[in-house]
Amino acid sequence: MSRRTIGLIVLLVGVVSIALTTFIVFNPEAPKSVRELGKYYIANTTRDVSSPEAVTAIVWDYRGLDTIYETVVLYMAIVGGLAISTTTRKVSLKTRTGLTSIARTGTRIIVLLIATIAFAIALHGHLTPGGGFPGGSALAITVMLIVPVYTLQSLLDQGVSSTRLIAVRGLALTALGLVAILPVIKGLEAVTNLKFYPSHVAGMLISGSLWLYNLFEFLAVASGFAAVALYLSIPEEVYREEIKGGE
Amino acid sequence: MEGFVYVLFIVVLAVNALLSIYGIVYRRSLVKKLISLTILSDTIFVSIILVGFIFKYPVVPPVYIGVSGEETYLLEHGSDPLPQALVLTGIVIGLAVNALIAFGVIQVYRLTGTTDAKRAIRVLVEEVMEE
Amino acid sequence: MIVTLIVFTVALILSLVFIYYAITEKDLLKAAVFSAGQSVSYAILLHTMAAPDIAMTYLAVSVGLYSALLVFVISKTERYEE
Amino acid sequence: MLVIVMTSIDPLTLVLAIGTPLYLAAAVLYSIRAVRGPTIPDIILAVDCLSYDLAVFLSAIALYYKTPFMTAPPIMLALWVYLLDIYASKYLITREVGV
Amino acid sequence: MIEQVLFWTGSALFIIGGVFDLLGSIGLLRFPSFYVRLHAATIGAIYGAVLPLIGISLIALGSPGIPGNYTIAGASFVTALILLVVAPMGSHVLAHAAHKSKSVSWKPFVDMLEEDEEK
Repeated sequence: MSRRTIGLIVLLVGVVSIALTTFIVFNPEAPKSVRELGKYYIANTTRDVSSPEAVTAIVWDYRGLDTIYETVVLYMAIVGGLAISTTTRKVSLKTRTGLTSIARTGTRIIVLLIATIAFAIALHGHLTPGGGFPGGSALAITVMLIVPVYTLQSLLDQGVSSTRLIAVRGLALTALGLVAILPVIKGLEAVTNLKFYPSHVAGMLISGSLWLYNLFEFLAVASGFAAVALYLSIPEEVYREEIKGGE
Repeated sequence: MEGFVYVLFIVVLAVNALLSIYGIVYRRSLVKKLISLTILSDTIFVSIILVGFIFKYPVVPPVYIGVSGEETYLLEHGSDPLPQALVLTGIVIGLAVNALIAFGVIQVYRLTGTTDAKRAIRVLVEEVMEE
Repeated sequence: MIVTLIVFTVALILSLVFIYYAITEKDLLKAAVFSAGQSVSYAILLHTMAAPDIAMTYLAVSVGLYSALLVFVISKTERYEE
Repeated sequence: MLVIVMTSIDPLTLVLAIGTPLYLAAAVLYSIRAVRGPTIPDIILAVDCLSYDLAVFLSAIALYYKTPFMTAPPIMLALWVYLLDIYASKYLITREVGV
Repeated sequence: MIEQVLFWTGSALFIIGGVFDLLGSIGLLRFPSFYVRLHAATIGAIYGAVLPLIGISLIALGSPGIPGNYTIAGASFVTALILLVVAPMGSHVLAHAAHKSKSVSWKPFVDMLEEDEEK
């Protein structure tokens, strides 16, 4: 046995023995009921926010301001990353290898399924678990899958460029901010929900601003991570030429 | 039995966090530091969710279906929504910050030709001294 | 309840093993794959703790986007740590 | 209705209690191959099998907790489990992922 | 009556799938080389994941006491279909990469694929 395996066995035995000693000596009780604050949120979410989903209600209504500022942090981090690795050269790749035709066909089916499920998760976020964050990350995975299987150049040929993605992202963030600020014109506080937005539209429950927030957050997260994927997949030769040309 | 698994949960999460802190501090490769950093943040997210979990048989997510008499059932058997809501944004923000760090690591490799933290600093210092 | 407790124990041990090998591995591509295994075992913990929102977000971010990001970083830098 | 479901002793728990140890034993054996595997394809193959195994497992837990809201995570896990395969293969073949 | 039949058929599929999964994992652990292990991995993926997922959807159809049991049944069936597409594709891509990059050491008597590609 190598030293790593012996270290792992020592670690496992140590962990189990520490847990056993603590359990025998102190005999702690596992928690059996939710704390009072959690019970408040569970009991009042349908009345306060008119959303059956307590988590989305907390994310976008009870603590909505918090989430909007975190979205700004997300925007800053992605813009900072893209600013570090920017290039002035136009990217065009001559060789396109891609993967085998079996992988291409399968990926076409899977990408369609991922896009469908991402939209379903994002637009149903106020009724079932899900929302803008998981849906947006799921949609970004389609771009992440297309890049190695069909190559970066095929995406660029289809018109999916990083400048356009960043534009979509900026528009989505602006819309998110507008949804947050719009109640001010009627003299209400920013990020108010049910006093300004209707809870039902055409007989369907949209839980006020929750549906809008989920939609715009979905677009913002998806386009941001897709832009990161496109920047990461630019071959290293482009940057090497840029550094050489600059000197 | 529940108590033992609860203690084991806490001990294993603590050991995971210690292992990843070892990776962040003592490993010299910047990519290994990045991997350890994500493992640390994931461990912290799981331990936050553990705060809101209750050790009962049917535990359900805090979502209403529309069945009669459901509110008492959810109050009795639902998990705590507050830690879940706090972690939900944190995961995505964590990925964005890690992407920023990844771009930084790639840029360091382009400038110095290495991802070893100490050697990269040495290369940069030598370049400054030559000028 | 007993099924939940068994699942917790096995998933915790799996996560500990994967994290130990991810931290001590010299080949960074192997470390990235072990990190993906750790993500899967944490995802089953989160799902069993009745947090499907978090499990979905975590699966999308950590199993999907994060492993792709790591392979990108490794392909643009070097594969072995000395 | 829910209270009636809770109080009756159902055969579902019995089936799951027989079935789950098999899957967990398989998961442990897969992870042994994952940590022992000499080359990268071996490790990725073992992690893939572990993920397929756990996709079954997540569905079984949704059935065990008797809630319809926990069915989306196994679908998502199954959808992009093979992303790591594609990235690692592309890296092994061409060293550069985007071309 | 039909519910009982569905429930017990699904349970049988679930437990048989567990046995197949265990067999596949033993094969993955015991077989000597990567290309042989692909065979065991296929057993673990198709018989050990697709079959029990169909079993779970049958169990959910056969137990009407669970709220939203049709959702569980449909989602499990969709997961089974997705795995049926994804698992062979992942193995194919991995085997292709292993053969192209020669990162797996093996001593075949004859390598037809390499001979074909050299032509």
